[in-house]
Amino acid sequence: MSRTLRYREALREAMIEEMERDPNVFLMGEEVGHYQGAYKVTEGILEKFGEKRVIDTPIAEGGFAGLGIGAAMVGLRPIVEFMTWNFSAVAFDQILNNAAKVRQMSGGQYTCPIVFRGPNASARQVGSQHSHAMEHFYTHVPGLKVIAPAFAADAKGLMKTAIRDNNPVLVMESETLYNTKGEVPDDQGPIPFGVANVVRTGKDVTIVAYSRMTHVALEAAEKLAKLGVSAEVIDLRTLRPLDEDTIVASVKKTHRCVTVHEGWPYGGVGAEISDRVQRLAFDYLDAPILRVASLDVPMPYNAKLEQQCMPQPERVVDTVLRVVHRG
Amino acid sequence: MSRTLRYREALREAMIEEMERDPNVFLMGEEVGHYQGAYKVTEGILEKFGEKRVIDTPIAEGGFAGLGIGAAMVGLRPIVEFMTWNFSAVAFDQILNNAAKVRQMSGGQYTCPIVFRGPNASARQVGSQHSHAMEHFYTHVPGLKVIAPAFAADAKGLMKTAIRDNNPVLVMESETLYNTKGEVPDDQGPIPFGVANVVRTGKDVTIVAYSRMTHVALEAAEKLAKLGVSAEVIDLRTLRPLDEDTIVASVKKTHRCVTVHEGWPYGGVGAEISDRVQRLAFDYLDAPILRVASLDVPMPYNAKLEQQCMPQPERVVDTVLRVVHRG
Amino acid sequence: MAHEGPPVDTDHLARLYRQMFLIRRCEEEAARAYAMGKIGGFLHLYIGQEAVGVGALAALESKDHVVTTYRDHGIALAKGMTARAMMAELFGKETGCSKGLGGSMHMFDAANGMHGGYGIIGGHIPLAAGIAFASKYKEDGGVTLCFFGDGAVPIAGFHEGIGLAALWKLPIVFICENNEYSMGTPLSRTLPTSEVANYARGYGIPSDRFVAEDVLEVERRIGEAVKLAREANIPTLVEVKTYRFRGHSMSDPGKYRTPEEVEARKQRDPLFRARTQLELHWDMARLDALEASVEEEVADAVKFADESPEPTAELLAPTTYDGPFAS
Amino acid sequence: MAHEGPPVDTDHLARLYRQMFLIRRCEEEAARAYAMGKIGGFLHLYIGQEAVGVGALAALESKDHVVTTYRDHGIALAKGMTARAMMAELFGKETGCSKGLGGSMHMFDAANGMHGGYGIIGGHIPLAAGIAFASKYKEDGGVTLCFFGDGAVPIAGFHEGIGLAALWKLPIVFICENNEYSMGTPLSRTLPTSEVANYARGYGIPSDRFVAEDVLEVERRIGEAVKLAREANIPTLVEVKTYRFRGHSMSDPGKYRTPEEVEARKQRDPLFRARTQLELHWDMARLDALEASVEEEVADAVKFADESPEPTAELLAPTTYDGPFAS
Ligand SMILES: Cc1ncc(C[n+]2csc(CCOP(=O)(O)OP(=O)(O)O)c2C)c(N)n1
Ligand SMILES: Cc1ncc(C[n+]2csc(CCOP(=O)(O)OP(=O)(O)O)c2C)c(N)n1
Ligand SMILES: [Mg+2]
Ligand SMILES: [Mg+2]
Repeated sequence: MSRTLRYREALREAMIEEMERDPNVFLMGEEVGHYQGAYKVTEGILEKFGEKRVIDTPIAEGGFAGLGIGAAMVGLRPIVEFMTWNFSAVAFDQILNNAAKVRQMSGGQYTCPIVFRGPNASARQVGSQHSHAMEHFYTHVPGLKVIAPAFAADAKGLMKTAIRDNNPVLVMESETLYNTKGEVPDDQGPIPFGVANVVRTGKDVTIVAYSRMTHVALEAAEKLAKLGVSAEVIDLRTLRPLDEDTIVASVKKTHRCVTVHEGWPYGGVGAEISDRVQRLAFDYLDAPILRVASLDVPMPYNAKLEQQCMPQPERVVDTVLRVVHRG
Repeated sequence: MSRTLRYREALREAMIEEMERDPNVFLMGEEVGHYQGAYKVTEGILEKFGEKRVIDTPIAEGGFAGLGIGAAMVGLRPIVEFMTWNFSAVAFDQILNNAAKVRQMSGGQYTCPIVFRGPNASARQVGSQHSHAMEHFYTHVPGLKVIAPAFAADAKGLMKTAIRDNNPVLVMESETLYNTKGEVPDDQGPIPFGVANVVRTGKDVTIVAYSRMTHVALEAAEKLAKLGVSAEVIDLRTLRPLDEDTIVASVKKTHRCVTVHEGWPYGGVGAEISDRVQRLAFDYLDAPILRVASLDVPMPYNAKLEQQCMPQPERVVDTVLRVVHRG
Repeated sequence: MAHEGPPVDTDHLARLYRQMFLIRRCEEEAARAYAMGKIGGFLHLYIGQEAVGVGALAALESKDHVVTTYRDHGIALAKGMTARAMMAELFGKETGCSKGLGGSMHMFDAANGMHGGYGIIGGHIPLAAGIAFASKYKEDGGVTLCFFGDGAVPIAGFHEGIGLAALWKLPIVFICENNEYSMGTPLSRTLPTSEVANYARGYGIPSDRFVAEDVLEVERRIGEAVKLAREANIPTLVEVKTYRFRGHSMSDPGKYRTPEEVEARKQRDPLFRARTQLELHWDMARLDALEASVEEEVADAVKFADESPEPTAELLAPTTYDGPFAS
Repeated sequence: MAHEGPPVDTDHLARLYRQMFLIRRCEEEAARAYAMGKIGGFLHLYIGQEAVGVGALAALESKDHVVTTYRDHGIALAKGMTARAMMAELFGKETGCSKGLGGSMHMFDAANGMHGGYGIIGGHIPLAAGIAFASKYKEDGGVTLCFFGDGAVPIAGFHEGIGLAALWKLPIVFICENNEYSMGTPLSRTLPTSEVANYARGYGIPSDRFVAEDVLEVERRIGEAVKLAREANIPTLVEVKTYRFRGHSMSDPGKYRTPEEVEARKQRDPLFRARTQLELHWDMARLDALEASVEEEVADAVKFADESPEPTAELLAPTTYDGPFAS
């Protein structure tokens, strides 16, 4: 049995169920409580669990991220919301130097079971300081795990896994996905990290995407089908660990690969996938791996330019056609 | 005519010459003045230019990085020293959101001529919080330029270019290079960004490196020569802009490529080079591009483990042999 | 109600009233345009707080500088930006102050000393210190005003920015626009005490604290701090109590305040108070003419914004870098 | 010199003296080992400041917590870490408290409530607030002491950490070890006023300020703050004036202080003072025996460290992640 849930509701359910399951799980962030969440992901949670476990914070991301890490070191399991991931830039040091490292630099004495979550990447016309795809900074860092669900069921299952994980897990949500609906099994349990989903099978090319870009990739695949190109679409779901097996198996079948993500190209997740695919499927590739990313500029405010900067189905189609028609 | 200079002296000369040339250039950072620099790069500069232009800062990297950006917006040309690049993590937001963006978000009204500089990557046994190769975070960001000289002459010439550039430039130095000596032409002028150097010619494989890893690559090339493998070594010098033409031309000749850098593999500069090379020289590649990076773990303190985590000539040799013997 | 103290310079009061009224009307029209979909992203209105920006900026000379947050339209207009440039920016047009790339949160007008418009809470405060630093360095006698909300007090930038300005004696005035809320959170849940001005004690700088009901009083009080900055390089922390009549941004239903609370504050609208004061000296016809001229200016700005062309993609590269692109 | 106030508990004083002496001797031996190349990286000695850590920790119960900076050996020993575990860590051995992965700056002893040992100035202060938060959440009556240097006062972590603790009334004591210098920079060039304790005013929390000459006085004064924290969840900012007799780290020549200044402070060595006090009550033989037992303990620790095995690479993965590796 399943129900249709919005992506935001799926996330909320996961948090509620895990908070019911474990009294050490608590939630904190700006406006998560009384205001019901800036994007209403945490709606009703304060009423359910009270001010002890649902904590509105002042604007001090470095401070409350660090506070969460300290609490996690001594047995609590914080869920820290960044109102958006953009604001994690002021907490960067805490995530890089404390969350990711305290286990190693203590010789393994501590676990740091903390979840950082919030909407990531572009929203709509929020301009250059509010449109960052921050996963490209964090996937680089050993000690962290990074997930980026595209569908409601995955949002729920992966969030549950994140909360139960004993390591810092960064959950990249998307403002533009919060309202999308999906089927979620009634008994949706934790979904293991590091397992990508083939969300559309095909034989001519592998398109690798995640988060909102999975939907863009699927749309592109529809268009490509009309052009006689059969695209396989992989939804990564988790970025670190990266399920290279699923990607490589697909590329060995299709012989071509295109990656799609928001955020800049240089050293992004797309570059990492290029590196792995050419390394692990070298003899199977019939064309270079191409990536579709945001343009290599800060995000402009103007609506048309913003759309132009972000990956669109058309750009994915064009890129796929380039690798498919290469010979 | 040329002189033998240490890398640190070359950097210092560049700063002194540019400060003499332009009264708007000033230097600030922790211990840069009275203490003569934590690593003595700025030795004697306070005595030469006085406290107005050589400013010891409190420990507040976010604050003084931001202060420098503001000063740059209205006509000054700050050189901001991070005692080490590790500490830039607390100034990450300033670099990402202000330095890199103020020009674009103002519609091009401002330039931001600021240099951020300091030693980067591992020193010796300074542990997990003090051994970051931070370039992998910053090369991702449009609006920034990132350079990483390996030799004294380049250090001088590129630093001069950095100070004259109207954009934020991040200079990645190396504590382990400061004492190394090199020939520096007496009239060493600015060296253009985006031009890599082939520091050793060869025909069997292209090794791409920068900063201290250029020396590791050269050492590996020596060893490889004894094994009958002729390696071409490219010293990138600048990471953003990246001189893909020089890399690609070399790979078209050697048909094989190995990248070497400190810092973690996921989405690092090596991943970016893999992406570009397989894209731009696809038909010329006889083997996958392999990367030699620091191991994917926080840097341990123990000396042997630290060495094991960092790229060593032996690991470069082994990796090259894998691509060369592939067929 | 007779006026106490020195006689009012009626022309001056009229100028300030005109500015306040212009801001009010521009923003009301912006809100309408937003509802019609002509403006996107975030739109944070200054309505209710105009007396702070207008009064404070009246205390400046034209060579002086200002920096503020995302709630920046009023400050921009008060610093001399045209209604056309402001409105066109909101409409995302090329004729906007930031060429349509910045949007509501990033109003810049370099020629008028309006140096932005920033979206990361606290991040602009060190920048402002840097602009003041440049004035002192260049000995040009300039003073910088730095505005921020009560919500910025807990975060790094506030403390690091004020700390450096206090240590280095920079010509700057820090103005906290305490409107009692950061988004939906009242001050009592973000700060441990109710007095922002108290923070000056740690830094050993003077402070001031008052309610912004009378725009002339704001001018006078900020004027004192400006004088200290200009003549003695002494920074001041000024807490100005104010109130926003609208939601935090257009998407905020504002349930955290009762209609009664908002209504009571509207009764003490400083704009209304200034008008009443003016009525004592001016006849209605003259006031009507002044207001009609504002209506005309606003209508013209909206028309101008509406009819202006959109920016094109050619703008993206040259606003990302000055000079050649670095990728 | 007769003792004023309540009669001294001689056994207690002897315990504290023993701890101080143990720290002193351990560090002297560490300095020797450093010169012999058995210890690498940074080594920041606590010599001269022992009375602060020993006195403060004497005010705790064993269930309480402590967090400090990279100058952490003394605090670790005072919190119950064995000299063996401490020395072996410095030697980079697997038997070290952090298995040789952390080194001098990262001393951890979870079982004893010694939660590190951090290298980024200010970064650990929010962490400490998080540990105090957990005590309050779990209602276990625990108190956290958070140590940091005068150099940390200008940076984000200090303000954000104290701000959250003050707002949320956390059971914590913030102890600034004001040794008058941050590296080579005297307080007068890093802080706008000479009193760190003043910062408490902004946060509305109590403060204290005294010179650490008498270890029992330190215990008493910190004890008052601990009581406030434990019984009323009121955090205190305590500024303890102290002095380090050695350079900042082993590589610091310390030219910024005159030999006379250092000598004058050594004359007031709190360790010596404690010994003198003890001499009033104990005969020499007893004191000699106590000191001999320390010498034995130190010699044993050095031998143990020297003979212990080095950690192996197998440790790296499981200390990076709990559970499966994520790459
Ligand atoms: C570092 C950071 N965190 C969070 C946000 C999201 N945010 C935008 S405005 C705001 C409230 C700010 O309140 P205040 O400073 O009082 O200014 P006001 O809106 O009242 O003018 C928040 C939390 C942000 N922009 N930057
Ligand atoms: C964010 C950051 N910036 C710079 C440094 C380099 N650094 C290490 S110790 C130190 C001086 C700290 O002085 P203080 O806080 O007074 O402590 P003390 O050494 O006197 O105990 C500096 C600048 C650092 N570790 N972290
Ligand atoms: Mg506010
Ligand atoms: Mg100190």
